[in-house]
Amino acid sequence: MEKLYQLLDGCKWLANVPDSLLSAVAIVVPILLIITVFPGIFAYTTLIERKALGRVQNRYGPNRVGRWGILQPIADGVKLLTKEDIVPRKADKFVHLLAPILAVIPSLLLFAVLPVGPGLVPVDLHIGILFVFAISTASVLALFMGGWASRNKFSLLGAMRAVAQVVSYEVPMVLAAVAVVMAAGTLSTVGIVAKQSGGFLSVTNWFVFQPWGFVGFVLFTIGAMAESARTPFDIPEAESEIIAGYHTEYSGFKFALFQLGEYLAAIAMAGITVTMFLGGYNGPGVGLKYIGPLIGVGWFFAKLMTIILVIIWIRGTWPRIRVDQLMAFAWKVLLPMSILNIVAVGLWHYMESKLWAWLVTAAWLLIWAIVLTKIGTAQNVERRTYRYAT
Amino acid sequence: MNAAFWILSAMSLIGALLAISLRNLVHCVLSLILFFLGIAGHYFLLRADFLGAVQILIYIGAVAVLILFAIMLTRNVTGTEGPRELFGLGWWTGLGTALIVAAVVWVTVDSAPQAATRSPGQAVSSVEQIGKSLLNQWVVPLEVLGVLLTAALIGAVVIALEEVVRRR
Amino acid sequence: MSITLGQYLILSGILFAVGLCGALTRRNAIIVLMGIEIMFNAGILNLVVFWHYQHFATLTPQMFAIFAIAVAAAESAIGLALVIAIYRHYKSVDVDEMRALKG
Amino acid sequence: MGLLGKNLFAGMAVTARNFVGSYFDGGRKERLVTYQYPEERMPLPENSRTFPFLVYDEDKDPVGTMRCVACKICEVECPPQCIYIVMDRDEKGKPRQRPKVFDIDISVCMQCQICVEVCPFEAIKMDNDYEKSQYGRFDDLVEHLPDLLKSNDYYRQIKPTEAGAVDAKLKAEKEKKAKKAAPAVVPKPVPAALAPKPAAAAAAKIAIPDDAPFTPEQRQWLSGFLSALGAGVAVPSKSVAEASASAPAEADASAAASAPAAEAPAGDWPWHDAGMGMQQRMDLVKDRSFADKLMAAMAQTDCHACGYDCRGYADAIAAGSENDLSLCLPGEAETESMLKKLMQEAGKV
Repeated sequence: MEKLYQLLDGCKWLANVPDSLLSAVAIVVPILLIITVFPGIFAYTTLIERKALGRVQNRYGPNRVGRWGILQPIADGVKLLTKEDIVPRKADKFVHLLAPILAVIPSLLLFAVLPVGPGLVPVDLHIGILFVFAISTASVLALFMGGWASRNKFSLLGAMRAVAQVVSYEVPMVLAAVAVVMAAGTLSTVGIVAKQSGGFLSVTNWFVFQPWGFVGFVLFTIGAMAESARTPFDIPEAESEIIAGYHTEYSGFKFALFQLGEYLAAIAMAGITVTMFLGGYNGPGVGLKYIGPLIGVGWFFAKLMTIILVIIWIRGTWPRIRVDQLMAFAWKVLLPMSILNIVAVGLWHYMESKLWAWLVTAAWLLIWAIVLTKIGTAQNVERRTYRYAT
Repeated sequence: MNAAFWILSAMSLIGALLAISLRNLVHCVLSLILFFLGIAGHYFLLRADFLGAVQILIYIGAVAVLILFAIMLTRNVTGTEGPRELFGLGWWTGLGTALIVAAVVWVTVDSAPQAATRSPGQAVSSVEQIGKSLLNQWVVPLEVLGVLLTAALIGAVVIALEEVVRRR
Repeated sequence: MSITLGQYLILSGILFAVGLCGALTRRNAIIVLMGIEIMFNAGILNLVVFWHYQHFATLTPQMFAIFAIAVAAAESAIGLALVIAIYRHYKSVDVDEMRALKG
Repeated sequence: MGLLGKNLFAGMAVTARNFVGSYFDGGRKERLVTYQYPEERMPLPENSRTFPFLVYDEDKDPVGTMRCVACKICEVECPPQCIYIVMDRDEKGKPRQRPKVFDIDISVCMQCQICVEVCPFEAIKMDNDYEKSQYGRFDDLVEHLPDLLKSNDYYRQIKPTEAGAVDAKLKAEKEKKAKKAAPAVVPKPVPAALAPKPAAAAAAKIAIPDDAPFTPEQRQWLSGFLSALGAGVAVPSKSVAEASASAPAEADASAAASAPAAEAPAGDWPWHDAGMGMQQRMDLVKDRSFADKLMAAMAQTDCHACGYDCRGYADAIAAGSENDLSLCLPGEAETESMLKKLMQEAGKV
């Protein structure tokens, strides 16, 4: 916003415009961009997801509305808008209404610190990453309120599962981000991306090519998927077990809001992963004179879409894991791994020759990875023995 | 600047008042969250961004959810209370003391010499400095805090699960 | 007329009073805990206000506030665990009924 | 514990191959299984069936060349009773061998094909057109005669083998009937509209072996059903089950060949013509035997609804072994009242 403000301030023919209006415009334009671009991406991610899942299962995705189903998101939107909004009689009216709104607000706030291109960041907080985690914990409340307000046992169960899952995957995610913050030296997202620029074709400096960076990337993506209840971790809305989890009793626009909130959180977390590990807008050609920033924006969205496609691909393949395995995996494998990852970053930071540092941290992490996966998953994945009520 | 102050203080005051007066427990927690948001807003207003983010992270993210879980585990799940047992036996004593405290605060603040307005100068509150000072001058309290938190963690678990273990 | 120190102090004073009133009058142990939380926050707000108006050059008030927040969070966790244990024993969270000290 | 290891990524490879394959495999049909419904249809197997339709032979006069003679067997046999037939009568009240009203309620019809099996005239066949949805639930879903009439070529087009067999059978019967009728006196010129209606297969009355464990009433129904099936070699030794089990078409051919009925040549009964009115027939038999009078009262369609052919039913009533006079369905009340009148005159009742 500051950059846009200076830009507006600088150009001459805007000189006589009062200063407060300029700053107002400098604030409103990024907000408008966030509100239009990212929900647009959300709409077309749902379409891409349905088509990709279809193709994986040997059938066409939606291709009735528009040329290749292009207008399907609009059709869904209109359908959800016109659907009747049923509120259960015993439901807690106020909280029932508030929950979807609270689901969307944090997701949209997350985009405030996402550096889309060089200098194109809505607001450059110097506590960027901390702000991201503070906001994403707030989305937990929306889940709970949704489940609680609809006064239905299944949705309450779904809400409890969702809250437990999100809270327990929050810890490894934060620690994985701590590793990046230690390496980058600053909490601000712009600083982190700046740290990853340079190098051959401005690619080699990405954190994901460091051993601790790769482990951090894997941990963070798993945490992000678990937090937005996607892929193997979609226990909260597991159709087979508890209908649709906490948004069972929602229909019409409130349901659309819940979906919007969930998907936007997933996209935002993918964006944060891109910023922290895949070098934000860095990519070959970012340094060019005039079209550099444009290419930067292109790189950012390209990486964002690849991560979203990988998440969809995983959704089409992997089975859903049980709740207790889910919890055990988080506390027994991810958490120790992320702490060890922080130790690895420390080692890497203080060793002079970067090659040696690379090798030592890689070895360190590899050993621990094998040890942990052996211990961590050994117990909890074997078949559960059912003791019938004696 | 002023408008933000008044809005945020109104928000936190309403949040606090509702938190202690509503009948439905869950609504109480929601207004408590509103109160925490108001306080976080104040921290941002006072240029203490790190504290604001920490406040949101810890209070709204963890403590509020903790209280919600506590409500789930103790009351009948609907969370509403009858009017009869809303206020305790000696509720008027509590109100009296609260009023006395408010009066004392009010008097002291008014009689004190008009405190300086916002003093100029660059506030020292960037995250980097906080991090450095935490691990330089404040490293001992930090470690003590770590020990305290783990003790609290284990203590809470032991207390809550005490009963279940013995019953089997 | 920017905000003066006094106005902030009055605000945190009132918040403290509200928290105290909640803690003292309400019967439900959880609301008492909430009252205590409100008092904690009022106190920490005071810290930050004094840092902002008088000691902005140093970091000690902020440090103090961070540690206070951490302790408050730990305290509320222990408090809620106690409430759950008492609930299991008394089958109610009503503060007036918790008279007997016998465990 | 294959799950958490290499197999996770093997699974990913499979889905990736599937995904890519669906685009670049030249879209081979077996890869993507969906039929885009309105544009492309799933090819139906030949003997798939939806709702019945009535077959007619020549396009120029569908109602005239309709095979159905309104003998109402299908109406009676239809389990959910969803067929309603009213016989067409010309101005003098003489029954014309065609339905005036033939309704099928396709919301009731359970597509069981029993009507096709019991129809002795191959008049009703099963269609495979499933796009019959309507807006109304009640009267829109009742198909009337014009909707039901479809040409034989359509039938041959949707069910080639079955239509071929039916055409062959009909041609065979026509030749047999023509061969038998040729030596006798040339039958009275039958109005062209009715001429091509093939007479019923003159299958003999099916004699059910005496030792078969049926009550008389069951025996009577069963023989009616069997003869309606057009099946059954009336050899007493072969058991009933085996007789009815053989396919109707094949058995029917053998039945036609070895029909032992000592049947008087058709020419000997000038009244045995469904086109004649009741009064006309009665004038012809005024001086004939009691059995002939009874036979003349029949509807002359040999449709076996009564369990016999017209001659057999008349002989049974005359011999007294059959005392139910209302079995002649095509004849309806007219035949029944005539039979009662004849019985009273003869003092048999």
